[in-house]
Amino acid sequence: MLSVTWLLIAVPLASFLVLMLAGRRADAWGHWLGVAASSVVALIGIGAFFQMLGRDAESRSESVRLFTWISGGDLQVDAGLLVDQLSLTFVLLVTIVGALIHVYSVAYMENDPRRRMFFAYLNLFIAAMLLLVLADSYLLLFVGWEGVGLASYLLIGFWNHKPENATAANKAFVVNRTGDFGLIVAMAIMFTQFGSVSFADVLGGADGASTAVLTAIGLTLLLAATGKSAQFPLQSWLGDAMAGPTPVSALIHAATMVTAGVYLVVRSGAIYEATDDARLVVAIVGAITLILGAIIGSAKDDIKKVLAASTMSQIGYMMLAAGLGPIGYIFAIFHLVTNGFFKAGMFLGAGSVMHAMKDQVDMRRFGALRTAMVTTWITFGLGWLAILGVPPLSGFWSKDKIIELAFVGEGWQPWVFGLTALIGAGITAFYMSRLFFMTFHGKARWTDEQHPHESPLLMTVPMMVLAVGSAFLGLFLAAGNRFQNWLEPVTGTSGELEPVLAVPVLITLTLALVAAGVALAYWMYWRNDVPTEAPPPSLAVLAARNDMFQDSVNRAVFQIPGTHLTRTLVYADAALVDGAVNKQATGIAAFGEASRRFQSGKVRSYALLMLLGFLVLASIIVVGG
Amino acid sequence: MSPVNFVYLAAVLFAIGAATVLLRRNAIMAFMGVELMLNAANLTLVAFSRMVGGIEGQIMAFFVMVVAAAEVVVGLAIIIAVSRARQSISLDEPSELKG
Amino acid sequence: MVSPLLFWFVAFVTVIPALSLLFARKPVHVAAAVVLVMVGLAVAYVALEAPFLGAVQIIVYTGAVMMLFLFVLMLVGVDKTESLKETITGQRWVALTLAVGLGALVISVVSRLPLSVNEQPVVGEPAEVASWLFGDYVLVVEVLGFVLISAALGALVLTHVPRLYPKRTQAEVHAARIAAGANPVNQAFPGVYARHNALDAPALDPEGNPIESSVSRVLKVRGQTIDGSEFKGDTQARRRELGAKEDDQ
Amino acid sequence: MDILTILIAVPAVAGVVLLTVRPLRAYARQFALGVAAIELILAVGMLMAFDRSAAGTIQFSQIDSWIPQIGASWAVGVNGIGLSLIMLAVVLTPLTMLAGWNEDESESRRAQYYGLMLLTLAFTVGIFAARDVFLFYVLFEAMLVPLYFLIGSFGGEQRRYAAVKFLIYALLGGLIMLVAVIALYFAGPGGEQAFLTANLTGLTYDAPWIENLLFLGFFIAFAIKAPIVPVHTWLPSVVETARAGTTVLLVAVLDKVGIFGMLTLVVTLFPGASTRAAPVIIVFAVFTAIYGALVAIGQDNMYRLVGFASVSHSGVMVLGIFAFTRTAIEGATFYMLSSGLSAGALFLLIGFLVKRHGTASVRVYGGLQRVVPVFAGTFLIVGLTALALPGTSPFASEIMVLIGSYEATRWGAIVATLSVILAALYVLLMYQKVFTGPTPQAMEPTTELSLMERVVIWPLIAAMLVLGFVPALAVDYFKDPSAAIVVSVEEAGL
Repeated sequence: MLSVTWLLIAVPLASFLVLMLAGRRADAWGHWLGVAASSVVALIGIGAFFQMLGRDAESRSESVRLFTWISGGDLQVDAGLLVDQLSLTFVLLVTIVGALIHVYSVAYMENDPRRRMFFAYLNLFIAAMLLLVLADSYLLLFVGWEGVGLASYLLIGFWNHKPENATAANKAFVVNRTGDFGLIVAMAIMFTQFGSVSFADVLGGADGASTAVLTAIGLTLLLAATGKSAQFPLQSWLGDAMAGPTPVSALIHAATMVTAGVYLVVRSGAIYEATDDARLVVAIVGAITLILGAIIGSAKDDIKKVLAASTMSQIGYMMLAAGLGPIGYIFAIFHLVTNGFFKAGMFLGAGSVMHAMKDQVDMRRFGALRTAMVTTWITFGLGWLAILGVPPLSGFWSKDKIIELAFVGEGWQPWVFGLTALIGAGITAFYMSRLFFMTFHGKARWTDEQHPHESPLLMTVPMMVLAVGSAFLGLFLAAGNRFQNWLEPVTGTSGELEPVLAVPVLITLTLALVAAGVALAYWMYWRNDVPTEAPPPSLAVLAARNDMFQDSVNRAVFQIPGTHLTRTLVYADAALVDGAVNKQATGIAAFGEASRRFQSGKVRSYALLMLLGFLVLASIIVVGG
Repeated sequence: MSPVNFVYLAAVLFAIGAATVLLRRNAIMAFMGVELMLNAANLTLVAFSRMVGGIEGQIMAFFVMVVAAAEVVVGLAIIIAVSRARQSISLDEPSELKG
Repeated sequence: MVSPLLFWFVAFVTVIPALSLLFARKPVHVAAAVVLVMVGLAVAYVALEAPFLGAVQIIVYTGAVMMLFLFVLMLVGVDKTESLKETITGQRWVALTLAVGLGALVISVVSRLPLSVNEQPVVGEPAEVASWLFGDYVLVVEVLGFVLISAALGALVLTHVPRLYPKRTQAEVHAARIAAGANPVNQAFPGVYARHNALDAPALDPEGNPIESSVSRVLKVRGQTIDGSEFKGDTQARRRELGAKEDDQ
Repeated sequence: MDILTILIAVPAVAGVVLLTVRPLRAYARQFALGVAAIELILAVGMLMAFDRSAAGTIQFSQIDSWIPQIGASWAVGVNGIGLSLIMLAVVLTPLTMLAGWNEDESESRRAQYYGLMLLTLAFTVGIFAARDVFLFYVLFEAMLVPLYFLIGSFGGEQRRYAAVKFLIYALLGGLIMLVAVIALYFAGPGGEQAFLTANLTGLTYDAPWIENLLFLGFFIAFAIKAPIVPVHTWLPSVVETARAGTTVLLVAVLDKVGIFGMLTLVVTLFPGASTRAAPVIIVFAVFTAIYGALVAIGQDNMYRLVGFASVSHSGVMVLGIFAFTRTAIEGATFYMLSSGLSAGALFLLIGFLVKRHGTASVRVYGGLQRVVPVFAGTFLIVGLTALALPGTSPFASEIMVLIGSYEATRWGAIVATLSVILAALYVLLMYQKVFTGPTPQAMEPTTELSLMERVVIWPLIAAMLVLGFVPALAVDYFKDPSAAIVVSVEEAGL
């Protein structure tokens, strides 16, 4: 199976092309083609996984060289795939979650006339995402990296007849591009330093390079990661990206694409290993984002935006973990996988709710949906418990381990990171419970013409599968350190780590904080009535509702100066640069006008000038000669 | 007395001719100035011919005379044509050369 | 060598009339003065061992060119005098300075040259000149022939005034007159038959009244006509006689 | 006669015939397209015959005496770079002819337009093939004549202004270059082949300032053509008013003459001065890349927007050339090709839009994606190539330039990379304003991309994708020439 890994990319890409080129003829069966393509890649992925399991741990990594891609000057880049434990983990996550969401979308998008295009874009996304994780060089990774950005752009703007959706799509693409800038610069540095941009050469040569160079590479890669993974300070696009159809939010903006930044950092582990500064920055970025996302999530009333903020926050956890070294990588990826399941499950649940509530997203208009939508309630509830970290559900095994790891280290770092992660867990419990209670419990706040009903099987079955995953995947993978053993050959290991506080104490503390968060939410949003109009906010809530003013900051720092700059430049180009040219022309014309006075048309003046000229020349010759 | 004095004389005549061209507005007068300049040149040619001892200078002067005769014919014809068209032969008037 | 007396004579005869080009007001005077210059130059040529050229100078310049100038002067208005007032600012002084400068430059250049004078020059006798012209320079002479012919043709073309309208026939002239309201009948001629058959007397109509239009307008303006009516009485007297006779019959 | 001479002569003769022979006017389009097709076939034949393993040497070389008194020769020949640019010209010309097929105009004007296009093609091929500096100069200037009429006679209201501006700019550059060409003659070996580039390469100069001045003379002319800020202002005026076909030829092909000249004349003839000037030129190039992109963002007129975008791209190309690394130079050369295809396709698409609604102002448009999805999709794909999406040839070339020049100029490369972000802004903002949002009433009757239009655009897209996935198809032609340039610069630097 490993030798046909290229099919993983080729199949969905071919499906995308067929769906695009077939046009309206494919409207009848296009979505099933999309589902088939994603299912086939899921099967190939699973096949490859079992084939790899059959090998020794050492020989599980395999490179597949496809063809020479760019061969320009000293830059030689092959299109090649790197299949190892890390990339295969992602392949499984992407293909399985992807296939489930494809199935879900068949029902969710049933009434959309452009359903075929939707599936085409989803397939494009799958292809690009798999290219991203399977690439064996940074440059090829970049192709997938921008490819998922493109798919994300297309899907966020899927309903682009609404101007705000089109703007959101643009915003996502441009912010991502800002991150990509970092990746390009990183590749430039790598090429200058190592003469290559393939993982093998760069990561293999990292030992011999100077720390300054590696720090520069680390920081620029981090910039790329923050863009793609919606980390501080490039987090602003994710909330707006919820304008896309909900399955997209589930697949791209929760489970897979946004985690690519974590993948990039983990994949470049060898570089971060060698540079403490860059690693520290990664951890700081993660810590900031996890708190930021949690706070924002607590104040939003839009169910999808709460989940988006939650995604940001959870990826913050992963980043924080990735900033902690090899053992952190493993749990970053572990959390990434579990988060992929329960977050996708919850997004699909949210989609199911919206489906039932005629696309209402305001949680203040929900309430008491438990009875109307039992399956959704159960599956969502499992996801909720999982993200809270309630044992023995998935989140407990991944997130709590990250909190533990955050307490590892010396000096101020364990205390700052650890407490941040700990407090983040409490806030997470609060806002996720708030979401859950506001939606499914309390009093019904919907209007009469809405008739909540359970979604069709095509939608609920994927939700059930994901819920099962949310519940038991963590336990399954954590048992006997399965996941750790699986990934260690790729990420390396950093031996036994001892947190500054004892592990049982940490677990107790975490659970206590989670319980407190749940209790607070219960008291505020289940026991008490929730007003259907948001109450006038306090300053803190206002800030959180406005995404901590990130858009205002962006507007003040980039957009408004940028707009002024471009306007000024446009004006200056016309008035100054072009103006200078025209001024010159005017000057020449004025000179001509002045010299016209000599051209009086009077023969005698001309004769006079001729004689003068002759005399001057002759004198020069006579005197000079 | 050396024939070179005739060259000086020719220089004086040439200067007078040039000044005439520059100063007189009447086209015929200016034209006469041109003729005077031509003659001054001829005088130079002949004087130098005498000094060198050959005859080529005289031949040259002869040619100048012939060409000058032709030139006078055409020039005066032009003056007549202009005077018919404009009722004037002042050099200051035809300002179509004005740029 | 040239006699100094001859040189100074030539100098005066040329320079002083030449100055009239600058200062004389009437073009005719100038033309006459330039004739004198040309003659002076002819003398100079002879003095410089170029007798043929001197003759040609007289023939061509005084005889042909300057006469042509005079003709043209007459054509364009011989009585015009030109104001010497300068119209272009600064032209006069700059021009004079430049002209003096030009002369000075040439003189200074020539005076600095080391010039020797050949003691045995070839004398420009007609035969000598002819042998050169029709020997070495025959091609040039032929070309000059073309030049002269072209110049002659050019002068013809330039002075030729094309007919602006086609020539009118007699019939057309007549028709135009009638159209303009002229009397198609012959006008009466002046003079009273057998009494005063001269141009100064108007003709008489059958009534015996004078026809004023028959007398030349010019004579009338000059007051050189006589009153036709004086013949009227005479005529009537005669008619009475005749009429009476007829009445008698 | 050699193939290159034929390639120059066929469109030149055909153009003159079309302009002069009256009965042909009724069939001007068919005739011109036929000639362009013959040209394309001939060029493809030449491409087949080209020995790729010796891409660095001049092939199909022909040197005949032309004006031996001043040492000018009719010397033509191509290496890999010249060949690929000739291919670009002969591919784009028939496509632009097809794109303007249904233009509503009188027969005589049509004949004039197509005749001028053929002449332009002839001069362009000649320039890319010229191996003689004097011949190059003559063609460089002669090209202005058909272009002047193409801009000045066909297009929008301001076309006369634009044409005169273009002419003055180009002539100014050309005359400065003429001075340098003459001076070069005296610096060179003289004789009957004094202007052959081969004879002028590797000269030693009495003093560095002589070489510097010569360098400057050539460089300014090419900088105007490229164009580089601040001598770029003719470009927006021209693209705003000229017909889409003219614009495509001008921006996609003829602007490349500037970059081509820098690469094959400036750097090759004056490697010493080029090295000395490189730091300054890189500053200008990087500034151009950013400035063009920023101004593009603020444009309302789509033609101007793409015009400024291509100004920005020229900045990147010049950066690549003057970084003097093999990767960057190959990237810059490849970028000429890619950006020519990309900008050409974009201009054609905007032309199609303008034909439907009569204006290039984005303010008028909106919500077209719902009405004409194929058009929108095609536009988006072409737009994505313009913002260098990975997998397209502009990306492969741009990344080569950026990565390759980092070694030579760290900050230059980093700042130039910012233009990548800005490219996303101007392309996507344009797409957003034109194709997304609610559909205004006036946009409802917009017609979908016609078959003819698809035939024009889709091959360009296909070419960009193929070259994006297998850049070697083109880059192999640039390897040896680029290596030679780097070697010559390194030798001069020692």
